[in-house]
Amino acid sequence: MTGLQAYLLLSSLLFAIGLAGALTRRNAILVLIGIELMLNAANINFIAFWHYGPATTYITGVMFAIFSISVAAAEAAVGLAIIVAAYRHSHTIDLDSMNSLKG
Amino acid sequence: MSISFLIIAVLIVGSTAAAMGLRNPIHCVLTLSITFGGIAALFLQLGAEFVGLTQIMVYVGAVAILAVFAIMMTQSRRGLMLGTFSRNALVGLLTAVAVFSVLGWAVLSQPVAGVTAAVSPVSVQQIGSSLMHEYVLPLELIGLLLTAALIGAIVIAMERKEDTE
Amino acid sequence: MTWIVRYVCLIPALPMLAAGISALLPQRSRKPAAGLAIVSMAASFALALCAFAAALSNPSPQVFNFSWLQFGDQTLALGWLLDPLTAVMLVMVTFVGLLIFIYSTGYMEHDENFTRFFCFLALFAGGMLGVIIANSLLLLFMCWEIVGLTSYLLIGFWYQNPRAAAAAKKAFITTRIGDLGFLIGMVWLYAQAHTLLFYDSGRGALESGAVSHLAVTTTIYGLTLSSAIGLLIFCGAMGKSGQVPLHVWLPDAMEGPTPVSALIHAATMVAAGVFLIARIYPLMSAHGVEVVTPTIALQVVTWVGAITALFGATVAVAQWDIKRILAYSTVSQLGYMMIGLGVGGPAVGMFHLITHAFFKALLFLGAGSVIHGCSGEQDIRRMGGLRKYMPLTFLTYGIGMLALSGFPLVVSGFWSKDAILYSAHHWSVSQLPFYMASLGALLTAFYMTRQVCYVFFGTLRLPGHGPVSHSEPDSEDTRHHGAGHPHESPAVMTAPLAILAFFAFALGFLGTPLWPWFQSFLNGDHSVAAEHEPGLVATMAASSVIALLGIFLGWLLYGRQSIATCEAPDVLERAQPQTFRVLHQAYFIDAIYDATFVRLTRWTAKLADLLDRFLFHGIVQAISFGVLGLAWVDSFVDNYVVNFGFDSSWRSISMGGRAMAALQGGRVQAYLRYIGLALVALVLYLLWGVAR
Amino acid sequence: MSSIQPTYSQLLSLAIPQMILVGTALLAMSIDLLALRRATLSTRSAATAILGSLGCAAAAAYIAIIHPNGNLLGGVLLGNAFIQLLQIAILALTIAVLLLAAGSTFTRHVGEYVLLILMATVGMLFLVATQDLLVIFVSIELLSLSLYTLAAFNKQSRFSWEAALKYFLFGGMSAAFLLFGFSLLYGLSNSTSLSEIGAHIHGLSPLLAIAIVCVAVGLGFKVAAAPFHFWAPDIYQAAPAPSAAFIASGSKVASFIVFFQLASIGFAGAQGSATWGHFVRGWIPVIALVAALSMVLGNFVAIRQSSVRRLLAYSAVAHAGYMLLALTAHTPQSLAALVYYVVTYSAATIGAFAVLSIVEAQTGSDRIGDLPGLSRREPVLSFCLAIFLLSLAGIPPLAGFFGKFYLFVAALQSSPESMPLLWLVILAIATSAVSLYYYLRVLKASYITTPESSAALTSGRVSGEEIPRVLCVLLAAAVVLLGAWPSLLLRPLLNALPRVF
Repeated sequence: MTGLQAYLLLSSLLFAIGLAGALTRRNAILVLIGIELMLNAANINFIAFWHYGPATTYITGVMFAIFSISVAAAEAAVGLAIIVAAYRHSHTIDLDSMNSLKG
Repeated sequence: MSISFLIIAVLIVGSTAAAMGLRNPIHCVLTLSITFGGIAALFLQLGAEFVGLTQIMVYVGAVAILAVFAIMMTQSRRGLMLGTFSRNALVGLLTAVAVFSVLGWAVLSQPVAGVTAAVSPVSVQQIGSSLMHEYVLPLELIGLLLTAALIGAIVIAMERKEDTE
Repeated sequence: MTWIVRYVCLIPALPMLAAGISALLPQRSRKPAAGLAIVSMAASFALALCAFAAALSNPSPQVFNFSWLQFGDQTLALGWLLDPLTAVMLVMVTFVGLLIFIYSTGYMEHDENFTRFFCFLALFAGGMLGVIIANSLLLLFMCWEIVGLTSYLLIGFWYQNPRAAAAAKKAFITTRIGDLGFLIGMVWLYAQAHTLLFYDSGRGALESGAVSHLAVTTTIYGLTLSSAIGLLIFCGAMGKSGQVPLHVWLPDAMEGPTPVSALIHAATMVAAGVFLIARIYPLMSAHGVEVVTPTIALQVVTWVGAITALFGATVAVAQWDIKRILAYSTVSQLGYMMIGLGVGGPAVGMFHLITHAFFKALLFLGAGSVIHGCSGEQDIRRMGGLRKYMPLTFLTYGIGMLALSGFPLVVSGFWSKDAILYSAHHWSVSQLPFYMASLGALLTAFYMTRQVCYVFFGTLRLPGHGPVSHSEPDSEDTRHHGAGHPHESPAVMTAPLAILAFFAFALGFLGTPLWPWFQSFLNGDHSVAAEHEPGLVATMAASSVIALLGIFLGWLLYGRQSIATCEAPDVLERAQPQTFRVLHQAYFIDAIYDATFVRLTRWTAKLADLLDRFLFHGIVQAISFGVLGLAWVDSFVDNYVVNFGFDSSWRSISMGGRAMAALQGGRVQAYLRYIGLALVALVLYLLWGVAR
Repeated sequence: MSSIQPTYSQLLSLAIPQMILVGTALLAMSIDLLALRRATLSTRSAATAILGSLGCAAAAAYIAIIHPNGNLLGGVLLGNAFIQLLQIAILALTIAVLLLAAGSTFTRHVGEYVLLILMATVGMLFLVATQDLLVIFVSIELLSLSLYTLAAFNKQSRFSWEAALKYFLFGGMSAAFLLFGFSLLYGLSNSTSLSEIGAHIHGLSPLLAIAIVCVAVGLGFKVAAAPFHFWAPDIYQAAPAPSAAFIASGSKVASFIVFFQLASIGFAGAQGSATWGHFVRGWIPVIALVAALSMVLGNFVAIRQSSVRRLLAYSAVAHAGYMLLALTAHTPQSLAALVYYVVTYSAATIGAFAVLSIVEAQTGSDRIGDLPGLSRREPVLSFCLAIFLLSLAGIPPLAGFFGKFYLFVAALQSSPESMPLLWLVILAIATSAVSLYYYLRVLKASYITTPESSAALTSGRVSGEEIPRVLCVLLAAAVVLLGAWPSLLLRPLLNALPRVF
């Protein structure tokens, strides 16, 4: 296993744990956090690929990571706003009980 | 593969697993901060100092705090403690395991060696000048995105009497 | 007269315009809507006559094409054409349509949705006429779809009746199955020939260049491309023209108002499939490298037609509903048209199409008149003796029945059916379709006689205050006349009957073997010469015998059964005319001969009766059991295999829909799981065998 | 990204339409907050929406007159005839959505609502004009975040919240997959430019396979292809009508274009083939499978719906399947067919939502069972609805039919000898035959069935619906016009195409 593969494996594991959290938690906030972890996993990929890339003078990977962190923050803000507002309406953020739309 | 990497990796995986598995949401967010810190350390180790610092500022400083606020706001009223895991959580877990096996298999079966050249840490000046040159368009876009997200979040979360009658 | 080619497009445009205007009229403006539809149809008829005259003077296809849009490096052109085929159909559709429009004003008089009815009817006529004039398969398909759409709307016109709603659904879906093949064939043709125009001064898809290219290219199973595409398009024709096994919708479609049945499901729309095959006949009959005289496509057409012809005829024998008998008979006759196309070419098939359109419209309108007169009753067992109450209807219906049965020499149906049988007899592939068609012809005469016996002869069996089984919307009308006697329909309904009856007679003389004007016109050569071909007279004789035998058998069987059930005084006359006549003469004319002749006649009668009962009756009974058994089996197959298969497959589609809708269970994390699972599945699919 | 220094003037010239929109957005919000404080809600929403549409019109006029051309930094931002056309189409659809919003009273934050719609439009305009992963990602997120918020704007409805939350969680996860895929693409090519990535990819490697599937997930979510469609029925049903129409229309145009570019340029080295029985692994069979699943699932589930909006959602899934057919063909002709299809589809969908929003304002329901009487009560509206639905069903001579026809012909002509996509075309035609059935159910309800009560026959006009009414008629006219003269859109499209490929 090369160094790059180790980083990729770590990011895959992080991605999968985030996914597992998003798929299993009832609390909508923790589902959102799981998604944030998945975004972080992608960032690890970017930095690792940049680090092991042919020329580190091209900082594309670094820039992509910076931008994706900003995007993730904005997403978290919007997501938490939606969750809080939904709670104010229905007094729950339990995803299992949110099933009135179906079919 | 260095020892430091191993330590950081174990830290990240352990704290992430805890963040996704603990019962109390507040504890989850606290362990999550450890994860974010670990990832920042990973970035530092790889020579991307600025990204590491951004990571700490944005995730630990903003996202985690926001999440704590949100958890407190959504749990006080009825004192209702949510059941931790949803129905069919096992299926979700198995799905995640399957995704990981596929990803892991792909990573391990492809020999991506990478070039282990001498790493020149990227300087803040370099990043700043790139942001003003090659990356000026994404920068503008991010600005718009943050504006839109800010206004949207405020409108949504704003509580007005006539809105929630 | 070439100006007419440019303005042929007005013929469908006028009814469509009328439909558009009447769609915007309020529901209560009944007279304007009907007037608009009839005037537009009359104008179209006049134009169609002009077009016909133009086609007479110049029988080669005249086209008006225009480039419609640029697509890639190709131009997609649309256009219309005028050739004998178009001209004949135009005149037929506008004329029959006009008559039916007029008839409808009487039939639908009491319907609250009168205006909408005429809107749909005019839209339908426009679509149908569009199919006829189209010089592009694309334009044809567009109009074809409009026709299908309006057919759906009209069958389901009395949507309160759940059977009508179900029938509309069934018609729609069944024809769509056929259209599926049509569309694939069309796209394939476009991909191969790069044009969808039929005639385009040498470059059209039906002209020698493209056809010869398509005919030499072979695809799977040694099928030539032209045959393969032709067969796909034939799927569409099968759906529209009710060929087995896509016929299921046609009998059910009788739930619509009777004028609709007459116009759509007897005269025009169902004929569109036959017309389509006649239109693309050059494609269907294109020879490959090795010359097989009947191409595979035409052989399939013939066999499907033969099966349909026999099938429809046998099923019709076992029906009680007056319109369903006619519906199955339509199925059967469409089969004949297909046989005609397959074995004899467009002229033979189209001739039967035209004559059939007239006499079947006549029969349907006559049936409508009967139903109207009997206050919505459709069961022939509860009719009887109507010829007294509705003499005009009876007369015209009788003519229609003779035409359909192929009564020798005088009616049009005889000549057109004879032409088909003759061609089938000389088909080089097999004699079997000929025998199937002959048997079908026998049965046709048989069941039509049976129906007429039931409806018009005997005593009135209409229950005075019985429940009205059919939900005709004119319930007020029902209350008015329900308790009283059946009544003759108003003149606005009987006049079209009389006109149609005239044509049911007269049209036949356009295509007799002695003077085959129709055939030569359609084939484009003007040598109106009598053809003396071998076996012509023999076939004519055979088909005469078949028709007469059928009528005779029908009379024999159903005359007898009615005696047993009815005690009316004129039963005997109807059942055994010879015996009765003999008795009558003896009784009535001279008492002197009483002692001798009456006794003798009585003995004769008794003998005849005995013979009849034990010998002749036995034979007839055996035949009838055979026929009825066959009919029952067919009916069974139709109801429980074809229909059931259809219904259950529809149900399973619906079930599948429900099962898939169940995926949408409302829990977001289940949805998120599907993303993960899809990722795993797709990646595994991609990596299977790669990562080694 | 290469290190060529960008000239700001070049960037400026290419991004002026977007800037006009941003300026209009801020202006609309500030006018709403400052000048219109005392005005009634309907005045405010009409004023801001019309201001927003004027901004869009100005941006479109700029594009139409100036024809901004250029190529910034090797594909970061492009301008050519094709992109100009797409941008004008997107702006036109946005104007339609804004006019639909002009009559709405579901929120008090009308200025912010218009601002977010315009921000999302800016995201779309960038999305179709770029061939760079980073810009694609950020633009998609700008679009998505605006759409999440727009979907949650109705504060009165609990369903609206639930749908918005589900939409957000689904979208967030798709974005995570998309970003993961992008990171792998970056790793494989060390570049974010699509053409560079295409040049680095030779054959299918395991990581590339994951990247392809992740991209399919992320963009499959945006275009609502099965099995990434689960958010769509809820959003279509519960979101405010303008939001739902916006999500169903303009967003789809942009997403399909970027999907097409990513697949055909970025994955050029790993095409594969979807010939029946001879699948070769690559991105084409993946898209083909998603397309087939979408067609089948969308059409069959739509049969069972009783809410017209949900029905539209499932039919949208089916339409996404048809449009993915154009991706699998990936020829210039199929791109033209795709654009024609998605634009006419969007117009018809916005129209259907416009009709539904008026009907809902009157009756409070969008169920098929509550439609009877519409044709007597609102003859013009129900006629427009008929045109939109028949166009969606692909009935000639409406625009939807020609969209389908071109699409299928283009798919078959991608290689006329072997016709590898014949099975998919046959499936598309077969399932679209099913689709006509459920569209007709809606039409039958509004046209033929008589209502239970006579109350359904009396017109209950609600104030503030004049603009949506006009919009319905305009869109219906557009659908008919584009169907009768497809060259109106096709000729400029085809003229613009050669410069892309």
